[in-house]
Amino acid sequence: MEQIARSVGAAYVVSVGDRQYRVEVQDSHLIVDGEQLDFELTSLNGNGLHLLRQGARTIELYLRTLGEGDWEVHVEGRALVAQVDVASRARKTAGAHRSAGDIRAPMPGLVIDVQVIPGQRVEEGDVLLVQESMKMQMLLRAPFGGRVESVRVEPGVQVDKGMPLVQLTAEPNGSPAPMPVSDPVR
Amino acid sequence: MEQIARSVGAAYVVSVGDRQYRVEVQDSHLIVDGEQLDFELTSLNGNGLHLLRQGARTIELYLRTLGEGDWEVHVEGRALVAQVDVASRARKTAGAHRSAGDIRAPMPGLVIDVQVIPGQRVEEGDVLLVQESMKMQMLLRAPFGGRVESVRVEPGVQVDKGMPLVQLTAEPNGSPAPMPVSDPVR
Amino acid sequence: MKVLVANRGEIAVRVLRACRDLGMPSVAVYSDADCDALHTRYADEALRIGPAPARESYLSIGAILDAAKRSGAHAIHPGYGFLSEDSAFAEAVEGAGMVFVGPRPETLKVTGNKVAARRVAREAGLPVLSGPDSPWVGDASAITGLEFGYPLLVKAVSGGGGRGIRLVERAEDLATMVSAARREALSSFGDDGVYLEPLISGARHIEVQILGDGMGHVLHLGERECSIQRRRQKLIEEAPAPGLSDEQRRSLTEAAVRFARLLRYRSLGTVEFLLDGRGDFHFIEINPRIQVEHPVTELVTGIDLVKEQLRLATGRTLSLSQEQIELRGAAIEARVLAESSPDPGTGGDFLPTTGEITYLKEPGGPGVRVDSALYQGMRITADYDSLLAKVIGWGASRATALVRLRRALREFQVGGLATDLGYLLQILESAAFVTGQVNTTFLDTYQPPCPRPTAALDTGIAAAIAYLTHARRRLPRLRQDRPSDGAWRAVAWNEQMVG
Amino acid sequence: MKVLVANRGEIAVRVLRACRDLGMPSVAVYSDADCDALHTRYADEALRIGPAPARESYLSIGAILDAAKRSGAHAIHPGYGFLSEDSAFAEAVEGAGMVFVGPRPETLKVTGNKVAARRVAREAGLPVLSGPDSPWVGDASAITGLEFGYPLLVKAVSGGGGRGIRLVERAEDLATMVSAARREALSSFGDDGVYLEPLISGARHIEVQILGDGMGHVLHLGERECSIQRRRQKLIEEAPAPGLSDEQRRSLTEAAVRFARLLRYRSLGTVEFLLDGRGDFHFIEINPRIQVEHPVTELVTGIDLVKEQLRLATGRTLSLSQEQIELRGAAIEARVLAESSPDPGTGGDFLPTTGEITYLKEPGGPGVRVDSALYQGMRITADYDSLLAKVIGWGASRATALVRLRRALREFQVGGLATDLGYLLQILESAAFVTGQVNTTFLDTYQPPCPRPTAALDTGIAAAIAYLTHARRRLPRLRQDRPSDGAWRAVAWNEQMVG
Repeated sequence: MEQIARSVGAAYVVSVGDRQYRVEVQDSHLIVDGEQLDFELTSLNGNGLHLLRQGARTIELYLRTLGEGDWEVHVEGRALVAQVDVASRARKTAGAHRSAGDIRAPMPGLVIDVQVIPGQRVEEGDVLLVQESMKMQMLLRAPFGGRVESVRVEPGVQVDKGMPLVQLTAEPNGSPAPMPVSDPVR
Repeated sequence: MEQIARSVGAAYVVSVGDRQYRVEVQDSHLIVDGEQLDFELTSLNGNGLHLLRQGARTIELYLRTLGEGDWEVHVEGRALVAQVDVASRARKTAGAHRSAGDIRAPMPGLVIDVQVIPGQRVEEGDVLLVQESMKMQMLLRAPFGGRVESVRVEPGVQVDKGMPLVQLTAEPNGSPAPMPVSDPVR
Repeated sequence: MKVLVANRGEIAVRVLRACRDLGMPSVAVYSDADCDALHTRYADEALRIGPAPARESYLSIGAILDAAKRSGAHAIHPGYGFLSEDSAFAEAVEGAGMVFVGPRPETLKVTGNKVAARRVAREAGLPVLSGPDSPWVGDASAITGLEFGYPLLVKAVSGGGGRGIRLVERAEDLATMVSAARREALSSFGDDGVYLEPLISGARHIEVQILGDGMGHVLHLGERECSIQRRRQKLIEEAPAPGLSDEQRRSLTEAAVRFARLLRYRSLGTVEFLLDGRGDFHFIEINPRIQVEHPVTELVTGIDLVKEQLRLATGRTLSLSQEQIELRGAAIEARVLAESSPDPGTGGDFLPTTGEITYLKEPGGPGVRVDSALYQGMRITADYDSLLAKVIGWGASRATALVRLRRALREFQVGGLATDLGYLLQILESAAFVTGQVNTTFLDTYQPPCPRPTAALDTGIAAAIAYLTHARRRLPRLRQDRPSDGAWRAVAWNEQMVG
Repeated sequence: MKVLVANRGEIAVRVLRACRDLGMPSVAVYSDADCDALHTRYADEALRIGPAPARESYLSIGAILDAAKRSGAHAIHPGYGFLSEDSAFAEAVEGAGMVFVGPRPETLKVTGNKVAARRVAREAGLPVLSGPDSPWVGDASAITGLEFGYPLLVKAVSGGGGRGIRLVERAEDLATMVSAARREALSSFGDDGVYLEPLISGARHIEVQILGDGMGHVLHLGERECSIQRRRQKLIEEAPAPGLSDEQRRSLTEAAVRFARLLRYRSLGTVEFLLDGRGDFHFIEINPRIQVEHPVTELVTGIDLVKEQLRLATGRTLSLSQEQIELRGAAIEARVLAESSPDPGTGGDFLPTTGEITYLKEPGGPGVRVDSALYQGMRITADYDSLLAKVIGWGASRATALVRLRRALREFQVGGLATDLGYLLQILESAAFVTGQVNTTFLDTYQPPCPRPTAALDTGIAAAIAYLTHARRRLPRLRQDRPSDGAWRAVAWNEQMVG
């Protein structure tokens, strides 16, 4: 506590839902978007449960770092992932590190069918592969028309969420979109 | 695991309830009282919950070190404190570190009344002081007749379990007993 | 009677709890993915039956029978899913001289074949949806002569649990959907037979819980409504079904009993119906096992359904008569799933999530029941289904059951992976659910309101995260300050962290 | 109606849950010892009322009224204990224009004075134990003219919750016990008045739950048995009382209603009786508040007693008639206390324990209710009473309620301090309890069997402790291996620890 009190202040940008907040930590004060906050935070155990006190309101907050500035937050029955960055650094926009044509696994699970081969042309909405997780099968569709550059998995492979599965290159008659489209098999 | 496997074996004496076991840890084997044990232990989280597997039996075991070789154990609705020591060292007998005449707090709480003064003679069973904890009052009685050497607390003082409260010296007509006698006020 | 539970997760724990209550010795089985699972500790014995894939463990008749023989079990309770509806399994269990806790194998042959079940239902005089009484073997491109048009459902003949079902809205999608249904059916049930059924849009899913002694005596334990479904999977269930007239309720339960009596049904079962917009019922299928949603019936009837199953399996007769079954109040169950919720903050889109449960606090208090197999430190993998826990609210009225369930879901804390808790709350707060005006396609078009917590709360969250990030950067030593056993001392940490 | 809950622990959470269910805004108050307590987060607002000692916080009328005014509360629910039976508090609350959720102040003047209550009971025609109808003011050495002999009880005139009571077996102990009772009464209730009562040995404690509208309408919600007591503190309670005849039950509940009607009783109350060996009842006292053991009545009647209190406090009439109150099944409650059990392994001797809850897993499943305010990381201090949680088992029969309660207590994991869980299980397994053959002095002579787990289990415990000790000595680096947030990764640790 002493150490915090004497430390040089720092500023952070935190994204919660679709809003951004600039938080300055100075001595033991917290200034959010220019206004000093009535704020007290207590860690109740080593497992992420915190109490946030603002005036007469005491809120149970589950907070856990996911690394790289991402935080898992559970509050009042709602779960979200918030991002924090040091204010001086520009926050990467979400998904910017994904190259436009990388179709990634939307969930962890097993690849049970691959319906394209390298070099093949696909239309927007064509099924690329079928993935299964927790007994649910999902079709992974092309987010735009183009050519299959490479296929990085084969049926029977276990994949993690976000793992690149297929690389697509947009072709003139299809416009590239940054996120793949997935839907449950109906 | 590697490190354990290569480590030199060691032997421990563990007291559980009123029984003592000699446990040798050699490579990855455990030998209890000369017999090798079918044994697997898994820590489920950082909070003391373990799984103990012996053959087809899987038992939930809560284990927490209390320091100085004492372990808190909860198993199948039963709670106990077990003691472990390296086999080469002799285990101190329970209570041996208490000098015979030290009357210690049997529970944490508040001293609400002191009924003796230094120099006073007391009979076995005389009330020395009254302690309150969790709204319950307890009389602390002399475990033997003798003379009050010193009184280390006064009313209104918060004490921890085991804290010395009164020092008694046994006198000829009373025989010293190592443990104080306490009973709920009726 | 020593009982082996051939299942995992919450239903295994549920059955093992009943064994404990009855003083019956119990045996759990587990795959490598479940070696630390709660059900393994909950049983008197636990035996490994194979690697993580269900086909090599929980779906392996050989592995399970072998475990049963090794442990000396007298009976096998199959739970739901896995082998619970498999007549070959039931036959193998009985062939090995053990009791199968469920219907007779010949009954399972009927119930497991949806087309055969429809024939029996017609015979018992139940209203059955139009459609052929035999599997559809045609090629998708050659479809002709359907008595009904689109939209229609492709359903697995051996299906169950909402799997192997596909909705076809246009003729040109039929081929894709048939092959998708066949593929899923083969992978889930080992049989790629399918049949077609008209889609009744706007229908409610109502089911009747029945209990038979195998000698023609059948009781019903009232009905449940399970219209809140996503991807044909039930998400929220309740008893009794709101808004039914006494006449509807009587004809429905009588139909279910008539059907089960014709089968000389043994053990517990559920007869499922659709209630269409005109108030007419249509038989869908019968589920010959304990259901995920059985607790709502237990709470309104006061009857322990698993105990009744085990009682009947020991050869006893029904312990109750129909007159003794009285309903009290209402109960609503919500399924807590390892699935992301549609929250703009998470970018969630109902996808399965995996992870380690780093913190857990299950709800309690009046009118709340929790059935789960969760524990802090548990790893949730993609190997099995996404059901984490069931929370059930009971109240003297439906309104009370509802507020208690909502309260309980708000109390439920699962750290380490995304769940559908927020989504469940949104549904339970929707005007349609509150007034009981829902049907099986409700969730297809339901747009949950964008959660808008107060700006003050989001400000607090932002401040908390900035503060912890700051503390981590300034106080790296904290990482070594934690004792190596027991909880991280809140005392020391609090002193450092209180702003 | 905005409700301030002037209490802490499980009962504060219980009342706050009812407020949530009813959609009533709520305010918690807390002492410094409770600044992180569960009840502070469970309310919409939480206000500090003083330092840890109850006299300066939960017993401070001024501090609580001030918090109520600051928060704009319309009503105050006092819970049990603390100020719940204090007529001066009720008067102050009403004087400040707020609603006191409980009986009228003038009723509390009668119920709070045990001697006055005895006079009213006699007037209502209830059988009352012999003894003077006014406080005993005599000097202990000058006692004469008692209508009864020893053993006798010294009881605080303003007592409650089992405190301020002393058993006197011999005349020569009277002086000590009177002064002990006076001291505890003064410290607990601010009044050192005592009276004497004959001890009925071998009696059962039976009490009747009543509910009145303040206008002379009084309902009863059946009886409870609370004979399992240690140091005059109830430990295990159940509803209904086993083995009562219909005639006994009727005369008992009628007496309770008659008594409450004479007082034009408002809100919830409990009329307590002793049932002696001859089957005769004797009035003891009336508790004008919610009881610790109220869940057993809630489970058998299906009625939410706190909700009824809050309903009546909003000025509504009773929502029920006596005919609508039906009992279903049986419920048994066990109090989980921060108290060492008499286990040779712990050297425990029923002394209060304190510590931090390093691990917590509360039980669940069918027929189990848990009311608690516990959380992992909570510090249990010596400031307040030792009640940690209540576990209640419900079943269609007493036998089922009992097996479920036992199962739940076995599932309950509290790490970090000793509790009475083992002792509770021993009592619940005793032949006397199982057959309902207990009385209020049962525990005075009950010798729990020495727990004798299988030698195999003790061997396993010994091996586990040796193994962990060994690992700690050889692998000091483990201490730094834990991530600084979230759980200690079981994965890494498991790899190192699996033998």
